[in-house]
Amino acid sequence: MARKISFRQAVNEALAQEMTRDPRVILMGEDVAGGAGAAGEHDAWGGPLGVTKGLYTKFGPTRVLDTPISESAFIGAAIGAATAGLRPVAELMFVDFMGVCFDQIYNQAAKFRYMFGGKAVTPVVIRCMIGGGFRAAAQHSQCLYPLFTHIPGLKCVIPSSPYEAKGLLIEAIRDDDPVIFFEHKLLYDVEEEVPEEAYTIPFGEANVLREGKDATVVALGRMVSLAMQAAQALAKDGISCEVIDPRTTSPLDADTILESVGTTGRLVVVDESSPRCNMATDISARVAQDAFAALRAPIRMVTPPHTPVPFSPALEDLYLPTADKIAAAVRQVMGRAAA
Amino acid sequence: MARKISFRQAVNEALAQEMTRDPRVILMGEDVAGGAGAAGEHDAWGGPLGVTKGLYTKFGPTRVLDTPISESAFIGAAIGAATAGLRPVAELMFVDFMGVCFDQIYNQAAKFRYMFGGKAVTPVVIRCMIGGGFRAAAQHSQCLYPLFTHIPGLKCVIPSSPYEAKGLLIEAIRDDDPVIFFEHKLLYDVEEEVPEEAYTIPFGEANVLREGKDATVVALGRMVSLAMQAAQALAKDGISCEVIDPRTTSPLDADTILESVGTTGRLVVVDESSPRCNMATDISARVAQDAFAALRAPIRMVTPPHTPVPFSPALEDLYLPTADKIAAAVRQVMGRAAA
Amino acid sequence: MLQLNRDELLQAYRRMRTIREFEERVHDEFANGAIPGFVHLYAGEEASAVGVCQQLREDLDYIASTHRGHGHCIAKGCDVDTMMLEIFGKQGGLCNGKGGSMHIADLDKGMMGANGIVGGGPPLVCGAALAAKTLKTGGVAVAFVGDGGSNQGTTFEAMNLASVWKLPAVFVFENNGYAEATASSYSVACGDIARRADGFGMPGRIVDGHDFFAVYDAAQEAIERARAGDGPSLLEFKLNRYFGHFEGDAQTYRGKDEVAKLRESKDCLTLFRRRVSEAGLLDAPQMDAIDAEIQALIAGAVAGAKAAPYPGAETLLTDVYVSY
Amino acid sequence: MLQLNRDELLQAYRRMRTIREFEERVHDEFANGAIPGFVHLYAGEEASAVGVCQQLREDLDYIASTHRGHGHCIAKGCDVDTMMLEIFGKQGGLCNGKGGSMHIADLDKGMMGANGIVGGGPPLVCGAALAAKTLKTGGVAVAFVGDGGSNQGTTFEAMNLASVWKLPAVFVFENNGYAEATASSYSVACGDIARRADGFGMPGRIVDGHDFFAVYDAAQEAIERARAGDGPSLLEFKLNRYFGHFEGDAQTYRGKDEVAKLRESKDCLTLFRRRVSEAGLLDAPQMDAIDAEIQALIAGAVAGAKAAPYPGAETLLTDVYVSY
Ligand SMILES: Cc1ncc(C[n+]2csc(CCOP(=O)(O)OP(=O)(O)O)c2C)c(N)n1
Ligand SMILES: Cc1ncc(C[n+]2csc(CCOP(=O)(O)OP(=O)(O)O)c2C)c(N)n1
Ligand SMILES: [Mg+2]
Ligand SMILES: [Mg+2]
Repeated sequence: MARKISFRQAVNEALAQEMTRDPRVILMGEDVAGGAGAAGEHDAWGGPLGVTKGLYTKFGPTRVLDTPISESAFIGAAIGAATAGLRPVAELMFVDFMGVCFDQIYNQAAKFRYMFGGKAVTPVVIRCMIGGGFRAAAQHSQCLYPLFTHIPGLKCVIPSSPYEAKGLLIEAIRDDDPVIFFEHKLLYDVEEEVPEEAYTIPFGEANVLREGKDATVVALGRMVSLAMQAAQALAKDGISCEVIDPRTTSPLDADTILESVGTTGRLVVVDESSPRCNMATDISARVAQDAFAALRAPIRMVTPPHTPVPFSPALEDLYLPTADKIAAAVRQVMGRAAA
Repeated sequence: MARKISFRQAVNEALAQEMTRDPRVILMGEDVAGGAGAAGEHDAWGGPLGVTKGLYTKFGPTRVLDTPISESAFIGAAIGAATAGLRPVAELMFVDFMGVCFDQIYNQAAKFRYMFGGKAVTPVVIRCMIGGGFRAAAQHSQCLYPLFTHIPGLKCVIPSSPYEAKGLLIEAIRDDDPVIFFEHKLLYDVEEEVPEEAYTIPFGEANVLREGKDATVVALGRMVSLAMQAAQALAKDGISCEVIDPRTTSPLDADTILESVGTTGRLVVVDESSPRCNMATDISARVAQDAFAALRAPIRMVTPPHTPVPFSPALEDLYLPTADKIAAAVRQVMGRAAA
Repeated sequence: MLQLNRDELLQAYRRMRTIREFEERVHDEFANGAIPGFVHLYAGEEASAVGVCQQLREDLDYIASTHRGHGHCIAKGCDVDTMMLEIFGKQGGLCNGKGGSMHIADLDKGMMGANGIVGGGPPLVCGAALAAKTLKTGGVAVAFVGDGGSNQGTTFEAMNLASVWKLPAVFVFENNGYAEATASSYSVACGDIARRADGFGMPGRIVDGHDFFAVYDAAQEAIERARAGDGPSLLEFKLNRYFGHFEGDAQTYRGKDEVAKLRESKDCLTLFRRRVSEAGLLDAPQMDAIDAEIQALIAGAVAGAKAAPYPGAETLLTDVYVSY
Repeated sequence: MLQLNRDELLQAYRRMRTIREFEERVHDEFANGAIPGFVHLYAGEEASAVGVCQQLREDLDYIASTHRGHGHCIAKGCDVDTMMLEIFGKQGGLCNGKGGSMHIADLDKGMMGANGIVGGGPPLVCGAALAAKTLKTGGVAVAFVGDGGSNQGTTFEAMNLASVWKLPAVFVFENNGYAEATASSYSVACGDIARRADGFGMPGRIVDGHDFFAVYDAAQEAIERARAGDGPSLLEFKLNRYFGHFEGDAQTYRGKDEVAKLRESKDCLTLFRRRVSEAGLLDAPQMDAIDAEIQALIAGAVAGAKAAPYPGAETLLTDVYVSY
């Protein structure tokens, strides 16, 4: 049965259902319960934004483990435990913190299987928050998924809605490879209909949210809803957009994008991450290589500028992509001046 | 006066000349001297491949500092010292080790100036080795410069020859921003004519090594000489390549590339880094956005496959781009079957 | 206590009071919705920042702070008006609105920044100390770290490096009992952080962090040791924070009335007042006058911040590199 | 010594000799140009790997190794033929030629891999220990770390985490005096690594790492403690490496005749032979026979590796993910 729940609840529910199904699934991270060793309530936090709240009460201290602020140790422990029979879900909190533990992710987890000649299985999920708009400034607002997507051996998942979050997270937990799961912090309060029962959304299958014939708009994470807004606005001007959410950047469902561009002949890629070597370039380049013949206009990338994320709300609003900027880019590839 | 010296000597000479010129330039890293606390020779190593050998003897222990294996601490110390009046050159050894200290680079050094409203100056250079072909396997053969290029606030330099290495390293040391300097380990023994006196090569100015009218080949680091080999081979078939070495990926001299494609109408990008979200995609996407009208054929990217770097020589040889693969890509964009 | 003259005592009191008042007002303004983002308040811990920084020179000595950085800023001499502008994200802020609370910094005052990364500061402090040593400035550098930050690899590494290089550095651990909602009794396996000093070849001391004078004395010893070229020290201050981890934290992990009791029995300002009064060094009216003065100062800072414009759009793209 | 029976003593000797012979032959073959890449040899340190691993179960207990991993592999029961194939980069190698010396691993034997990253192993060991604890397998996990690796933040963090979670883990520091060319007396600020144990809430011991029996006893205590659920321990073995940091290292940082003297006076195999002979537990001919047998074994492994083909081109693209 479907009922409306928030993105936050969807993540929580996915975790709870998988932990119930499989005793090898454990959770760890800083304050994923919250209150370890303290005088008051344990399970006080559920992470800084309350996403895992209640799971400690449900599953107890052997399944939900608070950690010291030692990301290398506990992310590495999740990885090591995955090679030794558990299926840990580790929370890195903000993706911005990857810099203190990246080695365990890209040199260890990502490479075990290859380096060991196919003999390792590392079913670990690393959850983290991404994105701007929270006025959280330069070290708590980054996306950084291009850095993970770059690394062979990792899978990268960017859910764009509550429904997507639940299905993709359950898939991630059941997947036998290391998966990085990027949750946009501005999506947590978004609600939509989500089935109560467990379900999975396969990796590497893009979601075509809207079919269209004039231009293909590929967007990730929170950008998907902005792309949909833009598409609606453009429809009023008679421009028909196909909106595609790749869901996973690694593996990437290039086929769906290439096919779409094959029809529309025009591509706009929307990516909230910094503009250099990001997913916008990745997808654009792929299309320029493999669907060139179909292209009827320059590809356009809608991204923030090449700057750190500013704190001031006035500046951050300018920094982030918006539906208007997306619509303007589509008009541009359509050869129409800004409306 | 120019004489032939190796890439290794060129780096050493650049360091020595800058350290002589400016007492604020110091060197630090694991075994950049080599032998600290040991019974035998100090200055025993000069790094694992002997690049800094002799500098300890020349400049003494206050200018050349061996460190414990604590990359976060000493890379961070170099960064902190840069904000406090020194101009440190820190050696990370293999770029593959960035995972244990990346935070200091991308969250601290790269962002200080922006976060602090323009009040910080962080003149630090981080040297590291990149690249495959050394049979050094998955954790000592990566390129990873796309990860640094992604980060606003960093400058990224990839010298392709001894001449380039000396001029770009001196520029890096004199630059007031954090600079990551990527040395391909297979280039160290390459020799060419290099002026004895100090000189600089500005950042963000691509080097056009060869002019041509049929196709533009952009290549980085060790790939530049392979691209030149390919261009020579292709010339015999009557295909005229323009070969461009961007020298720095951040800032990127997009203009030179766009102009060249404006003439040739065809682009091949050669990048030794893993294929997703890398420089090949970055440059290709830029061209597909800003020089689309000129493009007469699909862009082609020549990169390794999306796998970790294998150890076995047989596999590593297959993994790496070669002059043949580059030539084949050019033939492809020329619409000619493989010769 | 006896070593401080009247002016110094007044300055210490003034700075502690400034921090307290600053934080109480930021707390209110956050609750009002006037301040965006993540804000971590320092109220309750004032004796640490002031007891240490009062012995540092603005022009020579460096500190690196944490996410909980307002107090360290004020103690190191930063201007409260521009600080408040920064926290509001306004033009003319200490970082022109680009950093905010978590990245507030003032290199001109030797304040290397609050830090959004737990454990981000200690390596940087090694660098500032190395610069002082190499350039023979006579300066020292102090890392402020939390109990939670004491478990970060960067912190451990920095302590070892500081010892190996015999740097003029001090590692101050502000153990306020919690990292977010996690008790330090859980996360610091050895109990007292100071027990780690020996493993990094430096002396370590545990100090009552509510007691300005105890902090002052311990810091003096460590700073003098550093200045003399004898290497780094570790100080662990046991103290408490009065507000939540960040603004908005419901603090259900804390014991019932925990904070109320602390405010009552473990207030560094109350303790300071009592001590200097009993010793006849300062009298209450003097200090009350400072309180009033500071209240007006901070009220002015808040009013100024509220009235100020946001930074101009053109600043979005500046300060990325030295050239633009 | 008395607690080991004859078979166990023979096994210990056999494994130590296997490591020594393996490494001496790899040294030669590297010099001949038959082995590519970076190769770090374990000769001289055999008592550590074997003294510890002899008390571990292949099917249950885990170890994580370092770049200097051949000895740990052999001690944990890996097959020397497939190891040699791996080091030569040949088909059928333990990792099918994809890992090489620096990534040699055998999860089926609980060997989590050599590691190209100094400090890469300790966090992984926390994970294996956590799995054992959570799944109640009764297993333990051992991290081998060098003196250089003792200064890596990941190592410190892992020790603290292991204590916080009371994991069945042991941290073995193989202090061979050098990290590359840097002496541990320089890089470990506190002198002995074991002095750090207290700061992580665990017991620590210093042991003569050339003495198999001392290693065995210390490891037994730590492993039993771990298995009993009493948490992690730290062991520091003082020992020496006979070859350079990696093959090709000229070792000018070492004292004159340093290695020759060590081979003479600090050879764990010689020591072992003397001890068991003096105690009348094994006699020289028995051990000589093992030596001869092992020599043949390793010669066969080398010959096999030389003759073997390289992995097929199709394997370049496999083993990236479980699905391909
Ligand atoms: C590397 C990193 N991990 C986690 C966080 C999230 N975080 C911010 S503050 C904090 C707690 C810090 O506790 P402590 O060091 O004791 O400082 P306090 O807040 O008590 O002043 C955490 C976990 C972070 N900012 N950086
Ligand atoms: C993170 C990281 N930093 C540096 C290196 C380069 N490196 C490889 S081995 C080594 C020395 C290790 O010394 P130690 O831990 O004492 O082990 P030993 O070689 O003596 O066995 C160094 C610096 C590395 N592989 N990884
Ligand atoms: Mg705290
Ligand atoms: Mg060593």
